[in-house]
Amino acid sequence: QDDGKQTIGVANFLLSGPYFSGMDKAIAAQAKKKGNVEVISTDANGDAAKLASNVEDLLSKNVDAIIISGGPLESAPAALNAIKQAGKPVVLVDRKFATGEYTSWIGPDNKAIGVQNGQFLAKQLADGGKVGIIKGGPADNSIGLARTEGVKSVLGTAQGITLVEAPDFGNWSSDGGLSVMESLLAQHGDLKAVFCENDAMCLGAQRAIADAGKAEQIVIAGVDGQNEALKAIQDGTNYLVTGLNDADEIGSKGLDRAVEILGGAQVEKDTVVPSPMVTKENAAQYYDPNGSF
Amino acid sequence: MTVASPRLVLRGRDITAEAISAAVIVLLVVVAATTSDTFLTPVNLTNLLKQMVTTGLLAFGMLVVILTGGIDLSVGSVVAFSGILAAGLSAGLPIPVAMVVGVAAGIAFGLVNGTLVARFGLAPFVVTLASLTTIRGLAFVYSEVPVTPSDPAFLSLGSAMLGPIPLITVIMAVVFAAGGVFLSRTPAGRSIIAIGGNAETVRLAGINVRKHVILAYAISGACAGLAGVVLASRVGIAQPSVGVAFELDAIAACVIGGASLAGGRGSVRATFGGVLVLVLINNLLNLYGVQSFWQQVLKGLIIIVVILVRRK
Amino acid sequence: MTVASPRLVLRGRDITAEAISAAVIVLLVVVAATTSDTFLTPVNLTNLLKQMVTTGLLAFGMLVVILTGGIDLSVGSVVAFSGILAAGLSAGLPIPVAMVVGVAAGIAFGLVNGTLVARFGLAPFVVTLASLTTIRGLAFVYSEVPVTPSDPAFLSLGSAMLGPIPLITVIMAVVFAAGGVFLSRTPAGRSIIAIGGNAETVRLAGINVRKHVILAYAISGACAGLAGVVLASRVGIAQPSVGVAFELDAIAACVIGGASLAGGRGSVRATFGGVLVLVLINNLLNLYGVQSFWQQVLKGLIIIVVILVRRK
Amino acid sequence: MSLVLRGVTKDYAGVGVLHGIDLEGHFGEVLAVVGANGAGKSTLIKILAGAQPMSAGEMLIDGEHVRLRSPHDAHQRGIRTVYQELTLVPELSVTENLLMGDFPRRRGLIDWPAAHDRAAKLLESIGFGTIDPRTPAERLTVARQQMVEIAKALVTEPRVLILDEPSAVLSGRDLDSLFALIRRLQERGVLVIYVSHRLAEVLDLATSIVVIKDGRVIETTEPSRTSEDDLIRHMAGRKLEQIYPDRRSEPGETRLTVTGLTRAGEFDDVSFTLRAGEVVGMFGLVGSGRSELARCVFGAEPATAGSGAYGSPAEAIAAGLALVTEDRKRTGLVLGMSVRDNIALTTLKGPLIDLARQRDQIGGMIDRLGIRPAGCAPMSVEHLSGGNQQKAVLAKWLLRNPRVLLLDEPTRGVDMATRVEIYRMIDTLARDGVAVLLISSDLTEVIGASDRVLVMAHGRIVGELRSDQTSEDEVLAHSMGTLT
Ligand SMILES: Nc1ncnc2c1ncn2[C@@H]1O[C@H](COP(=O)(O)OP(=O)(O)OP(=O)(O)O)[C@@H](O)[C@H]1O
Ligand SMILES: Nc1ncnc2c1ncn2[C@@H]1O[C@H](COP(=O)(O)OP(=O)(O)OP(=O)(O)O)[C@@H](O)[C@H]1O
Ligand SMILES: O[C@@H]1[C@H](O)[C@H](O)CO[C@H]1O
Ligand SMILES: [Mg+2]
Ligand SMILES: [Mg+2]
Repeated sequence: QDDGKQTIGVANFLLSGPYFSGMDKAIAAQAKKKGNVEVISTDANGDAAKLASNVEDLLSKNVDAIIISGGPLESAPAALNAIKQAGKPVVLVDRKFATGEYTSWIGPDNKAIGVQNGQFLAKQLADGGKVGIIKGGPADNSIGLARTEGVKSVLGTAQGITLVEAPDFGNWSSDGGLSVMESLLAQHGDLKAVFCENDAMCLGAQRAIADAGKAEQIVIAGVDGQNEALKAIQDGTNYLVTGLNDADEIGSKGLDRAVEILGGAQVEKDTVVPSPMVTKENAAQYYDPNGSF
Repeated sequence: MTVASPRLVLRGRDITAEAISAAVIVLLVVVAATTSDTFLTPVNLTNLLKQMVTTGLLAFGMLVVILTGGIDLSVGSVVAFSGILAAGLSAGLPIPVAMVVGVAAGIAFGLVNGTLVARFGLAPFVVTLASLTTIRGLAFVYSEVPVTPSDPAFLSLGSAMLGPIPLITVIMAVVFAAGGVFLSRTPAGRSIIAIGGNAETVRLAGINVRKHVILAYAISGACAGLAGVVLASRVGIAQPSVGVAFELDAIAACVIGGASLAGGRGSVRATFGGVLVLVLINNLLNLYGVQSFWQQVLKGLIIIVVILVRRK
Repeated sequence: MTVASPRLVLRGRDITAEAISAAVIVLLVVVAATTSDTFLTPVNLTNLLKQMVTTGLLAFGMLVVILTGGIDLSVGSVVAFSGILAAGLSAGLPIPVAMVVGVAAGIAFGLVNGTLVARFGLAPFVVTLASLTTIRGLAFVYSEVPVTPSDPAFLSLGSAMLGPIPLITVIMAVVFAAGGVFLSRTPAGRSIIAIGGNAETVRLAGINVRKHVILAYAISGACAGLAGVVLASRVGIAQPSVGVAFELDAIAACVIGGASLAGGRGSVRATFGGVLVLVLINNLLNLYGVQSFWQQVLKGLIIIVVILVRRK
Repeated sequence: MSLVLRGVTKDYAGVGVLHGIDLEGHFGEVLAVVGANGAGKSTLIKILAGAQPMSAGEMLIDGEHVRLRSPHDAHQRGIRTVYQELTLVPELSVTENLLMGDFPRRRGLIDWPAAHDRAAKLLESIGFGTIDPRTPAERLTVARQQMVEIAKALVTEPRVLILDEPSAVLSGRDLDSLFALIRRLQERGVLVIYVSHRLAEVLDLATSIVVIKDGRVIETTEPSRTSEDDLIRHMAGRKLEQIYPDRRSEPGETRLTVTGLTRAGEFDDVSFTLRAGEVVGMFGLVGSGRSELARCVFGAEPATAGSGAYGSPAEAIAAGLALVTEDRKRTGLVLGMSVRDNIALTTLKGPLIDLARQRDQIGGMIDRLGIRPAGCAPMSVEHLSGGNQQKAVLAKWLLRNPRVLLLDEPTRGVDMATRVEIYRMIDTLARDGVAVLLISSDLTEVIGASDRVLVMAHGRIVGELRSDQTSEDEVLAHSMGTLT
C-alpha cells in the first residue's frame, strides 16, 4: 500500500459463460495497463454462499477494493454487508443488485437495449407480422426480463405486430437458442422476426431458422455484441441487429472506477454504459476477430 | 419391497418393459395428435427426430454402463469437450478427421473412467463425478469462449437430411441397432450384462471382467463424444459450457425403460422408448405453451407417473 | 474386484475409513499451513467454518439415505424451495416460525420421496431426479423473482458468532453429533443401516422397513431444508435458482468418507471428514490463486487421488 | 398342543407348487420334511414362516385358526425360521444380527457392551461360544454364518423352530452341536420342523417324517417304521438300485500337478496330482482350506508360493479345467439372468453368437441333467429350487467338456435321487478320461464316490487314503488331527 500498489479483488458469481469470462479478462487486462494494480479473481461457480465466502476470502487477504460480477445473481446482501463492515469500496459490474449497499455500479441499461431493439424491429416490420421472443431464464433473471420488457414496450403497441414468447428458456446458450427456436418454428411458421435476450441464443436460433429454410423470411435481433454475432451482422445475414453490451468496456471501466475511488475521487454512483445499436452499417467498427468476447 | 405382478412373455423373452413403454408412448402420441394442431406437422416431427439425438446417443452409452452396475455422470462434460475439440481442430485438420478426434477424446475419457472403476475398484459414481468436474474444466481450459468453425462444411453433419429424416437421427438409429445386436448377440455384450448381475461368477467363467467394464465406459465415452460432435455441428457453435446435467436425462431414459441401476437388467429397445417418452414430454409441454417452471413441475410428475405405471 | 487390504480395528469397530480420512485431512492442513500465509489466519479459518455448513448439512442427510441403499438427488432443489419459502413467509410470520416452516417443507418433500421409494418400490435415483425437477419448478412457482427479507434479523442466523465460531457451524456440528448418536445408538438408526445391508432380513425381523426408509428421506429433506434456510440467511436473499448440483458435493463427501452407494456402509465421522476434504480442496485452490477452470480440473483429480488412497 | 396344516395349496403366477398339503406336528417333536429338489419343501416352510401367503388352505395352532400375514406375525406366535439361504446383514456385527430391533438400552440409547454380552451368552448357551459377537457377519465362514442364523432364531425361545437344510454347510463338531441343540429344544417342548436331504441324520433326529413329492404329502411315517431306501423310494417314486457307482479306475496321464502350493493364511505347502480317469475325494472340516485351495488352483486367487496353480480362471479354463464353486448364489450363478444365459456363460463365442445352436446345445444339457421344471431355459434361474440351481451350475461347466473337473460341495442341497445322478455323471466323466477332484463335507459321499481321499486339516494335506480301504472313522480322525 505504501508503495502505491493496490490490490483489487474480483468476485465472479459464474465464470463459465463467455460474457462473464470476457469481463473478468477485461478487468485483469485493464489492471495490467495501470501497472500498479494487482487483481485477485475468484469464481463462485454459481453458488451464492460461495460468493459470500469468496468475498470474505478476499477481505481476509486485505484487498483494497472489490469488484463483483454478479451475473444471474440478483443480490448478495450479506456479502455487501461484510464489505461495508470492512470499510472497503465495492464496484458492481454488469449486474446491478436489487438490494444492498454498494459504492458504484457500471453496466448497461437493459430496458433501453430492449427498447432500441423493439424500435428497430418495428421499423423493419412496417407491414406488421409475428415476432418471437426467446428468453434466457431462469424466471428470476431480471436482466433478461428488462430486455424483453423493453422490446415489448415498443412492439406490444405497434400496429399489426403480434408477439409470441417461447414458453421454454434458452439458457443464454446457443444450443438452447437452437432448440427453443425449433419449437417456436413448429408452431409459428409465419414468424417475421425473433428477438433473443442475448446473442448466443440468437446464433443458435439463426441455425434453426436456416435449417428450416426460413432465412429469407425471419430477421434476428440480439443483445451483447458477441464476436460471432457481429460477424453475422457484418456479413449481411438475416442477423440484423444487436444492442452492444460490451463486456470489455464494462470490465475495464469497472476497474478504472475502483481505482478512482481508491484515489479518493468523488465518483458517480450509477454509470450506464451506452449500448449503441450495431447493424450492418457500423458492425465493422465493433468487430474485433481477436477479441475475447 | 413389492410383489411381482404379471409379466408379458413373448417367445420366452420377458417383454413387459417394452410393452409398457410402447403403451405410454402411444398414449402420449395419441394425446398429442388429438389435442394439438401442430404435433403432426412435418416441421414438428422433424424437430422431434432431431431433438431425440443427443439424449438418445447418451442414453445408449449410459445403458451399457448401467448394465455393468455402473453409472457415467461425466457424459455432459464429454459432450462439451469433444464438441469444442472437434470445432477447434477443424481449423487445421480436415473436418471428418477433426470429428473423429472429438469422438476419440470421448473414448479416451471413457477408458480412464473405466480403468479407475475396473482396475482400481473405485465407485463409478464418484469416479465419473470427479471426471465430470475435471473434463468440464478441461473444456474451458481448451477454450473459454465458444468456438465457431470457419468452414461451413462443419455444419453439414448436423443439418443434412436423408429424405425426410435428419442424418443425425439416422446415425443415432444405427447406434441403437448396432448396440442392440452388440448386447444380445456378441460375447462381449452378453458378458457386460452378466457382469452387472454377478461379476464374480463371470470372472470365474473365465471372462475378463475388467476388460469388459472398461469397454462399457469406452462405449459410453464414444457415444458422448459423438453426441458432442453432432451437437456442435448442429448448433454450428461449440460451447465449453454445453451439456450440463445431460447425464440426468440419459439416466432417466434408461430407468424409464426399465433398466436397473444395480446392473444386469435393461433393454436397448425399452431405453429407446424412454428417450421417446422424455422427448415427447418436452415437446408436448412446449406445444401447449406451458410456462418453463411449470414445465419442470410437470416433467418431474410425469416421470413419476410413467415409472409408477411401468413398475414391476 | 480388489483384494481386501488390512483393516484398522479399534474395540471391535473397523476404523480404517476414519483413519485414512483423518490422514488425508491432516496432510491437506499441513500442506496448506506450510505453503500459504493466509491459511491459518483467523479470517480464513472462520471462512472455512462457514463454507463447510451447506455441504455438511446436505452430506449428513445424504449419508442417512445412502445407508438405506438409496440416494437423494433432490436436495439442491429443496435448498432453493425452503430458502425462498422461509424468506417469503418472514414478511408475515415471526422469523423463527418462517424458518421452521422452511425446514418443514424440506421434511414434506422427503416424506414424498421416501413414500415413492418405500411404498411404491420405485428406484430412488429416478424418484429424486424427478422431484429435483419438480421441486425446482415449484420454487419458481412460489416466487419467480428473488425474495429479500425486509427484516434484517433474517440475516442474523447466518451471521451470528458464538465466540470465534459461526452459529451456523455450531448448528451443523450439532446435527452431526446428534446424527452420530442416532445412527450408532438408536434402534431406528441401526435399522436404517441394516436395511441398506439386507432389507429383507430386516423385514423378517419384524422391523417396519418402509417406515424407516421414509424416515431416512425425511431426514435428508430436513437437512436440505435447514441448509436452504441457513443459506438464505447467510446470503441475505433467497433465490429460486440456487442450489443447482449441490447434491453432487454431498454425495462426493459421503463417498470420500467411505460410504458405499449400495447401502449399509458409511460413517458419520468419515462423512464429516469427506466434507472437510472438499472444503479444504476448494479453500486451498483459492488460496493458491488457481484459475477457476484449472480449479475444476484439479478438484476432480484430487478427489480421484483421495478415493484411491482410501480405497479398501 | 399341535400345529396343523389342512389342504394348503400354493401357486406362483398360476403354476401350482403345493397341492393340498396336510400336516400335523406336536410340540416336543422333531418333524422331518423330506423330498426331492423342487418338491416344495422350502415353499411350505415359507408359508409356515409367514413369508409367503398360502393360496388356499388353513393353519391351526392348538386348534385355533391362525392366518400369518407376515414373518413378524409368525414371530409373535413363537414360530421362528432358519432359511435355506443365508439372511444375515453382512455389514453388521453378529450381536446386531442376533438382537436386531431388540437391543438392551440405557437412557433410551442402545447399550452396546450389554448387547455384546447378551449375544455372547446366547452363543455360549447353545454351544456356539467360539464365535466373537463383535465380528461383522461377512467376515465369518459360511458355516459360522449358518450358526449365527440358528442362534438368531433362538434369541427368544420359540415354540416352533423351522430349520431348512441347516446341516448343508456344517460338519464335524458343528454338526454335533446342532444336533445336541435340537434335542435340548425338543426336550423343552419346542416343535422342530427339520428339512434335510441327509436321510441318515433325519432318521437319527426325527420323531416323525413327512415325505413330499411334487407338492403333495405322499407318506407320513416314523424312523422306526422306515429306512433310507424306503424314503428314497417314496421321494423319487422309484427304487434306487445303488447309490455309488462301482469305481474301478485305471488312471491315465497326469492332468494336474500341484507342488508346495501355498496361499498365506489359507493353506500351506499343498502337493497332489490328479490323473485322467480318477476321482479324488477331498475331505476336511469346515475352514480347513479346501475351497481356497480349489479357487487358487483355478486361478481365482493368487498363490503365495508353489506351483501348479493357474494365473487366472481364463487360463485354467483354456487348459481344460472347470470349477463348480461351493456357493452357487454368490459365485456360481447370475441370479437375474435366465437359466440359458447362465449355462451359456462359459461358451460365449463370437463375433456373433449363434442363438439357434446355443439353444439346442443348452436344451440338450438341460435334458441330460434333468433340470426341472422342464422348459426352464428362459426362466430366471432364481426361480429354480436349490438343487436345480446346482444342476444349472454343473451344466455350465459340462458344456465345455472339461479335462479336469474341480467340484466343491457339488451335492450341497441336492436330493438323494439327484445325487445318485451326479455320482453317476462323475463316474461317467471319469471313465471318459476326465480327472475329478470332489471336495465334500459329506463323509459317506467322499469315500463312496471317489478312488482315493485327500484329507485336509488347518490348510495342509494330512492324509491320503484309498477309498476302498478306509472307513469314515479313519478319515474323520485324520481330519481332526487325532491321527497322522
Ligand atoms: N417365486 C417363484 N416363482 C415361480 N416358481 C417358483 C418360485 N419359487 C419357487 N418356485 C418353484 O416352486 C417349486 C418348489 O420350490 P421349493 O424351493 O419349494 O423346492 P424345495 O423342495 O425346497 O427344493 P430344494 O430341495 O431344491 O430346496 C420349484 O419348482 C420352483 O421352481
Ligand atoms: N475356525 C475358523 N473360524 C473362522 N474362519 C476360519 C476358521 N478356520 C479357518 N477359517 C478361514 O476359512 C478360510 C478357509 O476356508 P475354506 O472355505 O477354504 O475351507 P473349506 O475347508 O473349504 O471349508 P468350507 O466348507 O467352509 O468351504 C480361511 O480364510 C481361514 O482363514
Ligand atoms: O448481461 C449479460 C449478458 O447479456 C450475458 O449474455 C448473459 O448474462 C447477462 O448478465
Ligand atoms: Mg429348498
Ligand atoms: Mg469350502
